[in-house]
Amino acid sequence: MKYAYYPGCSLSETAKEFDVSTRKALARLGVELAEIPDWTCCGASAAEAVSELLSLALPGRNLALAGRELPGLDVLAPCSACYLNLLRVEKKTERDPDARRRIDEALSVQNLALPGTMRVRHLLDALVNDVGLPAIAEKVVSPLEGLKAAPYYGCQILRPYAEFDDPERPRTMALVLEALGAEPLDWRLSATCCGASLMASKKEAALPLVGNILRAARDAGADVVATVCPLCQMNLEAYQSEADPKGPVPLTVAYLPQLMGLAFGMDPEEVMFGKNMAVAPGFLAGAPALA
Amino acid sequence: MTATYDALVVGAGVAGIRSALDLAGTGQKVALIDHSPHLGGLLVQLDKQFPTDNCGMCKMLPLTERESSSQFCMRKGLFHSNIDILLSTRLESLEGDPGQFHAVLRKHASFVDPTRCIGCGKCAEVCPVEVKSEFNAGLEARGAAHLPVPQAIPNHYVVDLDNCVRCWRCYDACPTKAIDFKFAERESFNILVADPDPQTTADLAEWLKKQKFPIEGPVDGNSVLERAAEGKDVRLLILDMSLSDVSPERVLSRCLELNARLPVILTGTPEQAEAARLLEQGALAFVEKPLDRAKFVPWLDKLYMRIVSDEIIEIDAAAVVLAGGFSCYDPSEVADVLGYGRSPGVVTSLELERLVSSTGPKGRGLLRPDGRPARRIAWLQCVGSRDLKKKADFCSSICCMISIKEANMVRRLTAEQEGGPAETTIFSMDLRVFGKPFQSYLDEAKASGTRFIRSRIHSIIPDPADPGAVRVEYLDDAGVLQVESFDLFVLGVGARPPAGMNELARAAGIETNEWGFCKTMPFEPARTSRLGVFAAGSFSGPRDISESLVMADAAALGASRLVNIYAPLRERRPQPEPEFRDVTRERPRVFVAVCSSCPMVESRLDTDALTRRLRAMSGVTGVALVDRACTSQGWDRIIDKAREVDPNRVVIGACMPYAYVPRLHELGKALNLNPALMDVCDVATLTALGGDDGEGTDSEVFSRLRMSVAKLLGADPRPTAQARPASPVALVAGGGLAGLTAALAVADHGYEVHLVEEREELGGLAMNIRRTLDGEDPVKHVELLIDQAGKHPNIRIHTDSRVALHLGRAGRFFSVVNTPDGPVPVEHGAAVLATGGVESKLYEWGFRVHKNVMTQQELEQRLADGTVDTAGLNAVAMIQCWRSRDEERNYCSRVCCQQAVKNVLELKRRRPELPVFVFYRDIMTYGFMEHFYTEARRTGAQFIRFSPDNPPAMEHRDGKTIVSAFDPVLGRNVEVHADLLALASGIEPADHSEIAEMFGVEMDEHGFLKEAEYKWRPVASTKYGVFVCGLAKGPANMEESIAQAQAAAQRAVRMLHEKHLASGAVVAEVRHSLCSLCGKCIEVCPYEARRLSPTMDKIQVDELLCQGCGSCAAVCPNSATILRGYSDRQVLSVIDAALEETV
Amino acid sequence: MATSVKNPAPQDEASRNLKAIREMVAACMQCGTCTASCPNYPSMDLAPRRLWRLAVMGLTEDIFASRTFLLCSNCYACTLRCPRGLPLTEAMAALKRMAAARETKWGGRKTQFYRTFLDNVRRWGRVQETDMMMRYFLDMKDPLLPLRYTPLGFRLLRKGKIGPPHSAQSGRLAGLFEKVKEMEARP
Amino acid sequence: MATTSRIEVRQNGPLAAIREFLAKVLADEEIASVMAVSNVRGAMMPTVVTDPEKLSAVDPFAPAFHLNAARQVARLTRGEMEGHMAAVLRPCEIRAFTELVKLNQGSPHNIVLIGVDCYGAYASRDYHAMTRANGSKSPDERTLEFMGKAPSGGLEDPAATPPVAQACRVCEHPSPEGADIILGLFGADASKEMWAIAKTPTGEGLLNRLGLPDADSLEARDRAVEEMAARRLAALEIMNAQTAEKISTPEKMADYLADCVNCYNCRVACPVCYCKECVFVTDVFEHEPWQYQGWARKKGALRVPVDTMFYHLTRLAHSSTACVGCGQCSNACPNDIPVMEMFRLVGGRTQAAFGYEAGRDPDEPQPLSVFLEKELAEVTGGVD
Repeated sequence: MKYAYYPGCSLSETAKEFDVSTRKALARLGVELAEIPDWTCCGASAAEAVSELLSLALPGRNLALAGRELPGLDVLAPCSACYLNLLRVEKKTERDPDARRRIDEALSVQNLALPGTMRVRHLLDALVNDVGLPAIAEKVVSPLEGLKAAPYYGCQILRPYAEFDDPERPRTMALVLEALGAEPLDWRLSATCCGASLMASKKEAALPLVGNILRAARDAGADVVATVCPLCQMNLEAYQSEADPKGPVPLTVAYLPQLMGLAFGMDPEEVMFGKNMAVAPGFLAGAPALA
Repeated sequence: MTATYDALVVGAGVAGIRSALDLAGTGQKVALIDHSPHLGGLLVQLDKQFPTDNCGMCKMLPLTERESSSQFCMRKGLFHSNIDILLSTRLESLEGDPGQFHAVLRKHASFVDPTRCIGCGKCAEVCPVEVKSEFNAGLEARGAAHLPVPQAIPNHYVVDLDNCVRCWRCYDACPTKAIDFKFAERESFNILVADPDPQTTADLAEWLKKQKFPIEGPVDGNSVLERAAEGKDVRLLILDMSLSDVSPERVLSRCLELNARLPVILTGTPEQAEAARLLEQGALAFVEKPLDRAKFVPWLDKLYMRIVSDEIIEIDAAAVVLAGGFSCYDPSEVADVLGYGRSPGVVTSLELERLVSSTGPKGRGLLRPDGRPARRIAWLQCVGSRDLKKKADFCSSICCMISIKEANMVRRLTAEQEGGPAETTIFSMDLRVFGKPFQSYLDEAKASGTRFIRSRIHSIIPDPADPGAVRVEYLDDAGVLQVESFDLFVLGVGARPPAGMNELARAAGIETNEWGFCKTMPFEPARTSRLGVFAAGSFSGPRDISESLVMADAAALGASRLVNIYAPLRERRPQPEPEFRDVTRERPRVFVAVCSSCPMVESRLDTDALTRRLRAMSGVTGVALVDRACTSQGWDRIIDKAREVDPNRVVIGACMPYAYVPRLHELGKALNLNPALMDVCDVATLTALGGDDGEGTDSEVFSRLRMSVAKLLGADPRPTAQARPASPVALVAGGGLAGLTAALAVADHGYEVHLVEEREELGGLAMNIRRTLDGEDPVKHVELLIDQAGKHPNIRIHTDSRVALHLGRAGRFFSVVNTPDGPVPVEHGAAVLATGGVESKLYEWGFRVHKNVMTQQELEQRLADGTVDTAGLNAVAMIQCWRSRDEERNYCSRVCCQQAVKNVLELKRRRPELPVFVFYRDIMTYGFMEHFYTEARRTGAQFIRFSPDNPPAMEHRDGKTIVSAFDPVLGRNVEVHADLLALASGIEPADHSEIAEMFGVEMDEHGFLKEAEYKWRPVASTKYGVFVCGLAKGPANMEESIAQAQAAAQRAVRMLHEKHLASGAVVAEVRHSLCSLCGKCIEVCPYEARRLSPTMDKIQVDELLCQGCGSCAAVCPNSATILRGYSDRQVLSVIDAALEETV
Repeated sequence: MATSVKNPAPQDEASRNLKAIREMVAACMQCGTCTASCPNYPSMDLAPRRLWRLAVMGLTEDIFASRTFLLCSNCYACTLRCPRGLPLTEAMAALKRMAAARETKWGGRKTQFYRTFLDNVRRWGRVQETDMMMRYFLDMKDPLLPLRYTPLGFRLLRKGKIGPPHSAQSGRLAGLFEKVKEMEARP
Repeated sequence: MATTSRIEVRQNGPLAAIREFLAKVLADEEIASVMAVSNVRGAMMPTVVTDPEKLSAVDPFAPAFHLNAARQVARLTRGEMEGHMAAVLRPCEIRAFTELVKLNQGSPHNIVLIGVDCYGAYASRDYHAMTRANGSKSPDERTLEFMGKAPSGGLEDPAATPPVAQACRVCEHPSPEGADIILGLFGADASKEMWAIAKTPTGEGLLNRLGLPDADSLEARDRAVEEMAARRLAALEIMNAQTAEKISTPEKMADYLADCVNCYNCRVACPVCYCKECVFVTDVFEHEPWQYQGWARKKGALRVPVDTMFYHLTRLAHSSTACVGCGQCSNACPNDIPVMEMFRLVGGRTQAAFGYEAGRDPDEPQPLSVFLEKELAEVTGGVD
């Protein structure tokens, strides 16, 4: 199993732990990741707000690179925004030949062109549908027993393209958590917005959203909120005291592959728990698997 | 053997029943089938209907055959000598042409012998299976052995094999051995295994040892072929794909050639892909190898039971009516956020109907999931309707009214609770109350306290503060986000094509439309894409009961027209009217025949003592025990014994009175005795119910038989009077679309029709319409009708004429038509009033003062004839509901929104950038017209909602009209400077006062001709024998008018068909010498069959209208009014007989 | 907001530019599902339903006077739930683009974040978050703004999550940005 | 109604005054006849008077009540009539007539109802005993004597010799509210004056034409009516309680009716039993000999006549909603069965169940002729 890997900007800077844990967890599952050489920013949510063509050309460049350098491989993106931007190119060009023509024209300045077929995958999609739950369970050496994990999916891996999960009531991450031996919680805000980049541009609008999510997770009895998006992770871990000042202790927020690493018997430092900004005291010592 | 029918009706819901009754009523033999094990379709689950808030299905009783069925509740069943009912039966294929269809039906076995089942319920008690009860909408569990609906008559348990776990407990528990799983026949069910691998045969032999199936094999392909050719008895062939000497394909095709019904099971590895092809060629199933014993054995055993128990029935029919109904959208089938299936407080509208029903799930009722009373109940409209995401760019038409009705039901049910009725809230976008009485129904609901909120709730979540409740957020009209909690949230689920629609469409060879409903032809709303196959009810689109029945009548008319054309091809023997001897002067001689084969009779009844006691009864001259009375031999024995006794009264004690009643006619013929002097008494149920030890059974049975004897002793032996046949002529008043359609339809049945039109030209209002929303040309259609009517040998057209005199009663009317050539007298049996309506023209808002103001219809015409040039326009405004749905005309004109959408699309087609503004209250694009509304929105036309208390204001300045109105979405006023203003003026009734008085029919509060009953008798006027259709009855679009006209024609044909205008045997009569003329009986008669004579000295009963319900007899203090067949003496002596055995 | 709208959908240039957006949302039936689904509705000055109504009516100035569309966090909840299947999140993005274009032309800082972000991308090839935020604060010309993010900055620094820009892909995208600009300038 | 006139009583006493008043009525151009109780051959019977001379025998205040004249009034008004008839009636007669009108048995159109303030009357048996014992008194004297005693309420004491009939003792409707004109006695000094009170436009028209002097305040009468009604209601409650106990089970009821001989007098006397022919005398109850034998066999001993209980129950079913409590049933019973008591109890309860009161309002439909969805909630549990 091999993918063209697109880590995206966040994973190479503020979310290094996501990148590292993803690589390690997938390696343990026998999945090979070939990083797209010379990849550049996908435009995040900003490009779309400035130029439509740019919002397609930026991710298009990366797909073109993948197509040229790593032909035939599905492109795997762990970050939600990157995933959606790349996927949008795949979807738009499928039904709109004019869009493809325009992207190709823009890319032509770098002597690049979109490959004939593209297949963009998200980490969760790959885990559940390619690797499969039994294979994950098989690698578990320290089951996360008794760990109440609130899966948090965010938005853009679910919507607008419902590729691999229910856009309102997703369940794939819960399945993975279950395979890790944890107890996934069925809580109502697992797919609601965390405010995304509004946290940077309109903080006062985003904070209540984060507060709601944290409270709901706590109310559901979560020991940890599991994420698959650097922006979600950042919003949920870095603003806890501002968004939910009444929250008693930090609520642990961790990337799913970090939890996978723990269940696979890796040392917390191996999956860079040191970089997490919200880890409840004793979290890593609490559950047997985390001891 | 192939049975021959005139028509096959598929679907026995209310529309199918109606079509079947229509056809049966005109003497046609009908096969009525339904895939479910009960009659009545969805309606068995609904107790009350809008807008009357009661059931009212009994209003259709006049269509049944009352003499032979003593039927009193249409929800309980259907009995008609011309209708054969086949339940659990599906249409498999339909070959042939109109007039000569050949249908193959598959009747799924219920495994319960209805002649033996006594409804004791023991099978259901012991059944370990728990599956969702269909009847209670999944709110309750049922066993595999279960009673499909509680109220049917006859009502037998059935075994649902698909869910059966083969424990056979029901078989053991059945006291009458009514359940038959064909255990004994297994030994002769030869299974031939053609598999080169000998292990397969060995395995099967081992696995199926217990079942004792004879297994033979392994055999090679050639020997299979040999055996098939020899006609050896092989009941099932297991054919492995690896067969090598002959290809499996060849084996299969050859075997099926020799025996088309041979069940062949393919086995093989999953990779053997050619299996799929063989399945298409007629193999029954493909089973993957290696065979899994735990799965294969039960599967094969069930397959065996199906093979030997299911019936294939082949029938010939001249025409087919499809009445497959619709199914309710399942909100759990797609990912959804409405909490359905997650929050128990979220239910569908169908589930709510069950929750408030007295036969609803036990222990539920109107409670919150936590058991507290539900005090705050909300409905959400458009769940699965008007939703492109759910592939439903249509409006389900009925849900708004259903929710209002349910709110009424809830309020009534909770009225006595502390704090008064529960709070009811309906969330909707447009409230589609487009039926004639619907607006006032809505007004009443508002007045009674139901809240209506314009919002489409997007998600329903558990209330964090109150775990038993759910919470919603919505935007109110001011754009403010509101948060509210409810105890129950009802999803007003939309309509979907019926389950199994694709299979049915394929079997019937019909096309479906974009949304999966049956496709119908322009201007022929009941015609499907296949000639001779008609669509009734909601099969071609969601409709309420009233319109479904109209469509059922129209479909029946189409079918009967066809049958009529092909009638000469078929042998049709008119049944001679039997005449019975007059036994008035004879002393009563009662013959009692008791069937001794009823399952429990022998074990529980002392038959000798019974015979003795019966013989001792005064008036009883003969008693006989008859073996198996239900068989024809048994029946012959009854006749023989009766001949010996020569009785003038006959009592038959057996099971299933309803099954025997029709046979009494036979007996009547054999004994030359009026069947009214015979009675069937159910002794089977009594014997079964008499407790485990049969204690008291003897006296119960005796008492019951004694009651029957007493009843017959008191029966009035006078023969019923014979009446004259109906005049085979119809008078149709009104020569517009509806009148022409009705006239042609009646005339095609061979009856003479007088078509009377006031104006000099035929055609009516439809001639003003240039194009329908679907793009059809109405004028061409109407011109065709005019041409056909002109050439029709049975139609006499009187234009420039009026009906000047109308006398008589149903079947025998006499009218005079004043024509330019002088008066023409017409004796006719029925009349159809299609006197039309008018586009209302009210001279306000600048209409007729400013030349840029016109009605929508004028706009359409002027766009067509070029007098409005779109190039010169800068903006167009339209105002809907101009004088509709207000105090003065409190009904929706229903066509105006369609008209507006049509004009918007036309304007936008010509000039896409032209600003068009539509001011509206609710857009009433019900049904598939919603699609055009979506289109109109898409063109960029702006729809601005106004509320009736703040209507748009208007001002005329410099040749422009300035319309201003408050836009609730924007929260401010919008001012439109329009070059052209189109007003949706609505439909008004023509002046019907003269025609109403002449024909003695009533007008409703709006001035339209009133229906006898809006829901159940939608084209009958308040006078029997006079029918109404088209705009005369209320606003309708062309398709609807056509359907109504055909329905009215159907009713008229049925009336004209009457060979004798006799009424049922059970009708009321007045003994004038006793009558004090107090008039109480007139007031209580629900069928308006009674009146004071014009000379004021007699109460008269219209025997055709009288349904024998007995209300009059109950209210009459001194039995001056009596019910024929139920005299006081008779009833008193029956009571007496019943009490005889008590202390 | 003005009390009355005269002649909705005027034929001026600005509203012509809205044409694409109008077409996207034309089939709207004002059911309000979008607003009720929007997580950021409480912070918005105009309900999305009303925003679409303004768009349909071509009331450009009202739209751009509001910050509703800037508060769209691209969660796609409205797009998912709209019973008419309208691409509402895309329409929001289109409004953001229009606003950005207007601000480039006439000034304004509402869309500054997006522009700063992309500028960062153009410069570095991959986003350099420290650099990007610093520039954003500068561009916003709001002395208090950085203070709101200072604690976070320290924490990020402490966790080693931010650092000086990497320059490996620096300038890699300049040509692409130019080309896109050129293509978009075509009539 | 505005018009209240004074009928002056001069030395010839109230009877002369009322005869004079009726003479004026009869003289009115619209009035063709006067119906009132007269002394006919020594008996007090309703008469239709057209000759003013004959008014000398009229005595609407006589304490005799041999029949409820509602049936006769109904018969007289059913169909075409020449001119109007003024009928002087007791309150219970007017109320019974109202019921009969609802049943299409009579017409209110050509009749002027003159109701008398009713102190009640003696049971026929008592009245006859009194006349026999006191033969020397003239009928007028007896009436005047009664009018003297009655206002105190003393005649309502069961110990009085004799008291007024039981039905009158529990009659809560002494004032003829349904009349066009009330002949007011209550609270008046009958030796000085009486009142004629118009209650309807018809009554007012007639009264105005009679040219009588206006009356002063009617306060005294209102007070008297109130007191009487209260007194009688109290008596009614006691009577109902006693009756309820007596017929609380079928067994007890059979005892109650044990003396009934199926003479059906009560039915004949009942003003609201309006059937042309009672079902109990039709073929319905012509039983066959073998039926009697069968019943006898079953019970061992069969009381004949049969159907006694059935008869009374049927009459309760048919007539209790229309019962006005006039007491003629008891008056007619040869064996002193307290039929009235039973009807007042059952009738009171059935009427209350439907919110109905017999004779109260001509426009109030009879309970069984209308169907209200929510009625009898206590029976249906409020669920239909």
